[in-house]
Amino acid sequence: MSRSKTPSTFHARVTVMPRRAVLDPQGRAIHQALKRLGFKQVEEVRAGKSFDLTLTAAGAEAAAAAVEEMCRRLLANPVIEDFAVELVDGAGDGRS
Amino acid sequence: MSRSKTPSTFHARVTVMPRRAVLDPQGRAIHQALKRLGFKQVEEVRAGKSFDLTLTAAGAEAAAAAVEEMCRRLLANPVIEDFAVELVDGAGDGRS
Amino acid sequence: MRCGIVVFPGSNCDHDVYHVLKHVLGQEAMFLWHDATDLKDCELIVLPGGFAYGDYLRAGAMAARSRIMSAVARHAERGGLVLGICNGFQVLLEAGLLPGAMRPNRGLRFLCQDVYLRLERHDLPFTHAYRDVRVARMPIAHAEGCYVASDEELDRLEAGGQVVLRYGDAGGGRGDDDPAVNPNGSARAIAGIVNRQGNVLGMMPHPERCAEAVLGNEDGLPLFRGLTEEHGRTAR
Amino acid sequence: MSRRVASPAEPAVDQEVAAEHGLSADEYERLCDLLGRTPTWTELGITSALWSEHCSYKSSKVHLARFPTSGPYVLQGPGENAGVVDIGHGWVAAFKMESHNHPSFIEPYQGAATGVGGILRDVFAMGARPIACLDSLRFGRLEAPRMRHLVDGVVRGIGDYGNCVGVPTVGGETGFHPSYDRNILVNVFALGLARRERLAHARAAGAGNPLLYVGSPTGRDGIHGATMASEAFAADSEAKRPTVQVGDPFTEKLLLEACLEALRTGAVVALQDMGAAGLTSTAFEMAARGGTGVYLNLSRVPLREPGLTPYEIMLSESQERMLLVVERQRQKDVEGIFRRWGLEVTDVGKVTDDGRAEVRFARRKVADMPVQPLTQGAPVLRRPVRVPKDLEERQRPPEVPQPDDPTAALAALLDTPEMGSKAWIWRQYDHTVRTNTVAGPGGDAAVLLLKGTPAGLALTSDVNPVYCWLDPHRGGAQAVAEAVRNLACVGAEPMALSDCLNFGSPEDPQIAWQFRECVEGMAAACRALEVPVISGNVSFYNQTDDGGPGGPRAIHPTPTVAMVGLIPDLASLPSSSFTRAGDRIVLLGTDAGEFGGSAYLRLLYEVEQGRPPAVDLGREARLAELLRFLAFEGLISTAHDLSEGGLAVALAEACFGRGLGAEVSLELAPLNLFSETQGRALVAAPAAAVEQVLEEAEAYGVPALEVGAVGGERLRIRASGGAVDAAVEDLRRRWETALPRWMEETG
Ligand SMILES: Nc1ncnc2c1ncn2[C@@H]1O[C@H](COP(=O)(O)OP(=O)(O)O)[C@@H](O)[C@H]1O
Ligand SMILES: [Mg+2]
Repeated sequence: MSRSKTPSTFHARVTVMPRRAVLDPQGRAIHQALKRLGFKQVEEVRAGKSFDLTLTAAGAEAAAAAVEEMCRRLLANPVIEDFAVELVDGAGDGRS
Repeated sequence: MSRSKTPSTFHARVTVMPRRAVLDPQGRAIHQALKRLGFKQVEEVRAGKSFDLTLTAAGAEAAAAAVEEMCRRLLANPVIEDFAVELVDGAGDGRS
Repeated sequence: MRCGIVVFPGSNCDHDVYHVLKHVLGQEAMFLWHDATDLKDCELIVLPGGFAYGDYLRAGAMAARSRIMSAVARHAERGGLVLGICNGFQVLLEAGLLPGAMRPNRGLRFLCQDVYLRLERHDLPFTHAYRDVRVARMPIAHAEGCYVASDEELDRLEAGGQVVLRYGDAGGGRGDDDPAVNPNGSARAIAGIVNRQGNVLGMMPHPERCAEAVLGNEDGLPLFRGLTEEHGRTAR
Repeated sequence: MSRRVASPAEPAVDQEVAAEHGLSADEYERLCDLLGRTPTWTELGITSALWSEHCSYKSSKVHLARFPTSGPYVLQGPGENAGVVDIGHGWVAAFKMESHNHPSFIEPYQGAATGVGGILRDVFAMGARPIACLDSLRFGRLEAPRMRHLVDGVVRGIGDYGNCVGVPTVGGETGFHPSYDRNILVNVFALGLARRERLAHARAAGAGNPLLYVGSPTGRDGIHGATMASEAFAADSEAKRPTVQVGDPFTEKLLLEACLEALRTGAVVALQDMGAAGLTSTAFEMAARGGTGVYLNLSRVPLREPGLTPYEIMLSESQERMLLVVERQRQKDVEGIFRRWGLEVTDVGKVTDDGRAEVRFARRKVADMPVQPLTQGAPVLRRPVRVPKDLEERQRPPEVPQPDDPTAALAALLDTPEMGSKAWIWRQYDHTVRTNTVAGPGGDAAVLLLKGTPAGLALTSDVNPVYCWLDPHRGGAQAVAEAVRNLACVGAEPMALSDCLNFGSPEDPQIAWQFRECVEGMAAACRALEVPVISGNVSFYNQTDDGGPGGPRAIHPTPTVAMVGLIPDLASLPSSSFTRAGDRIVLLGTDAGEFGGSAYLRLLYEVEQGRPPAVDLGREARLAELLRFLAFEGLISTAHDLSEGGLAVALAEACFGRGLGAEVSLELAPLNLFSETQGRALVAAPAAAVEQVLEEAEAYGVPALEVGAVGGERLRIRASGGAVDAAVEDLRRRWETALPRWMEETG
């Protein structure tokens, strides 16, 4: 009730990674492939997912909280994955 | 020849995203699913991949350059994808 | 004809292609290991279906960078015949031997079903044996078969007659937006393309799975027969 | 006598700790006697795994002994990684079915995927190249919490794994019932082919021969829950938590090719997958079968993460790992093959001749146990049984309402996910890879080509859990009889079966009774229909205590039967759908108006009551023989058995394949179109052959009646006092969309 900010647009990047102890066959295969290509300096590769979300929220905190909730409910599988949420500058589109 | 730094360990995070112009059925499906779960505030979702690499390099710049080369040669498909490389603090493991 | 079938780690239609070439058509068929540098004088190189390297990064991505692919590229450049089926097509795209890329099917699920194909050209070694057949029925079995390329690229392909196979309906009509006709959502319903010189074909459907009467469908047989016959004609 | 040399970091063992590991006081005492001392922590872990229900079959053994296990085709009965039949032409087929129920409920995608991985390894451990899978799935109501997520994940998991390895999933079954709301069932079957002389075994032999560990490194995957219960490990909980098993079908494919290639060298003495209870059961079982011993050096085992204890290494269930015994002189050759396929291979021990399993880690002996007493000597329990309190209530004859409108009743039945087409599922499975699939999913039985021969293999999986719940003896017999019937519809003679017996807790006497009755019903049918059981699996404890008043809720008894048959010649294979307008339709068998447990009562009136249809094994045998004869002689173009939903549903299904209608009339009440009396099938034959079909039926002692003809675009069934009359296309659309409507919701 006390909140009166007008909602604005936010960009969030979610990174979902297999948990440390969980087997990551993708990462392993990619590591091998990089080595075959001559990138011997690589010691480990973990492979995960990345999502860019555009959403409206009352403020940055609310946006981050909402995206974390989305991760818990859908974007990440808590049994085998960890996630991280990062709010990207509201104006930009957060991609290179 | 002139480089004499001892190589050290770096952590890099690579994010690979479908190009704007490219169809992203997965992002769309996730967007729909989020809306069904009640997250009506989401306006767009793009789905991509994320890789965490551990590698040794002579320095941060060399590490970043090597990872960018890996992206060009294997990790991203330039016809449909863009990539971004981010060096994560050398000491930490860069994950939440 | 000497036919080489490339075996990548994770190829799983290699034996099926071998069976058709060797036992159905009586050709000289052999397997070529992914890290070989030499194609053993094979005139036809087949990149078979399957999940090379598990398709773990993108379908075909890691296989496209394996050692044998430089030899395959040289073979193609010299005008040698190359056929990529399903995963093999994905490998050809990733290797840059054919333009464009593959994305996940429009429904985001693996699809194993029969499709109808419009044969858009009959003057290639791959298709001449179809003679006046305009529509063929073949199975598909893939998760990433949605062909994409830029509009300019697509126009170039069409203009150059490089679109060889297109998903269509049973009567040969088009229905590019209809999931029942174009199940993976390919741009312009493209199911198979050839390079400009006409000697490298990539296709998503599996002709080797419908090349024997006992399996209830022989629509794939003319493709292999044409390749081996064509050779017979030109070599003599 | 060896000194007791547990690592000082390991907790001491006493009876209380043993109890936390699930060992009874008796079992603990027995273990101490066998060792002549207190077991070490690692030894306790090993024992609790070997004597667990899953590995020892302690509650089921006495009952399973009733199955016939030999027959003219059987080369290898239960006891190896998979059973084997001789199919002639120099070929043998190895097959087995396994459950992955609990893991699939926790993590549906990985649980189902690793289920496929495990069963494929069981098959290629026999030296057989896997050529087909079946999956038998039981889900709860689609509206139950998480259920669509579970369905989606399980189907994707099975698909992605099998598709990647390149083994077609050619059939299966899918059911939905509230008894599985909290305990879904994922049963996966695999069959492989080998040349007869190349069959492999899992018997460790030849003292001094090295043990090679191949495949993925070991992590803390799926380690015995017992670790968690222990005080000692509570402190650093998160890091040491066992993790969900993740499947790696790519590594599996390499392992498959490398193992088959290694076997061709003749230098492999034995091999086995590291499945349930991991290295423990593999090492002990291989030594037990060979009458030898093993020496294991756990410090050599490749690890995925540092710091695993010997206990964890022995019990890890990390996937895509195999253990090989190879001839010492040819170790290098075999290792070379695995390396060429890009796989790690490590020498982790050797075969010994002292009948003991000696396990070392970091120069310390952590276990030293006699092999035979631990494997063969697992306790055998005779669990008390009791007839369920409410059995009489369950079996009370139900009231069976007449259908107001038979057409509407049929349409409503076909419109349920239970009766509707399962194509949404099997389209996600590659069922044509390997180019052997003559008839894939969608018919009565899948049919596979045996390349280079005129013969074919037929596969089916069947069980009706509602029948089993209402009358487990009948239900068990019915599952076997239906499988035989499904095979007969494609002209196949059954060679053997594998099963997956899914039940609640055997400690509940009412469930132990269900189990015994089901097994006896199956065994009776197996004997009468001459189908031996050559492999299988028991899955108990499929129940959940949600604190409700009735105690834990168990699943319906679900003894899944996967049966394999031989078709001598594929030249005259009948289809399960109508293929030609003008063909005459003949109904084989007679109706007795049986509705107990029927789809009609259950799906239209929510009544699950009464005795299920009787199973007359003599009649089933005659019907199957007749069907095989008709198929072999090429007299029929269509054969489809009558099962759930009765004649009306069978006719509708036969119309759907090619959209051909049928015109049928019978002297039956419309209600009886939905009766599920067993021992029936419908066939279609060209008009010219009908006389002969009827004569042959009479000769085989099977009642037969010509009831109509194939043709048109409508299904018309005229019964006494009512009729079904509907456009095939309308029925087909409902049947086809019933399941996808639930699964592909949008907006
Ligand atoms: N989970 C599944 N996987 C593969 N095929 C399936 C699955 N569920 C059902 N099917 C296929 O659908 C068809 C119908 O199944 P079902 O109704 O159980 O047949 P029936 O009553 O003849 O035993 C069968 O051909 C079966 O193989
Ligand atoms: Mg049937």
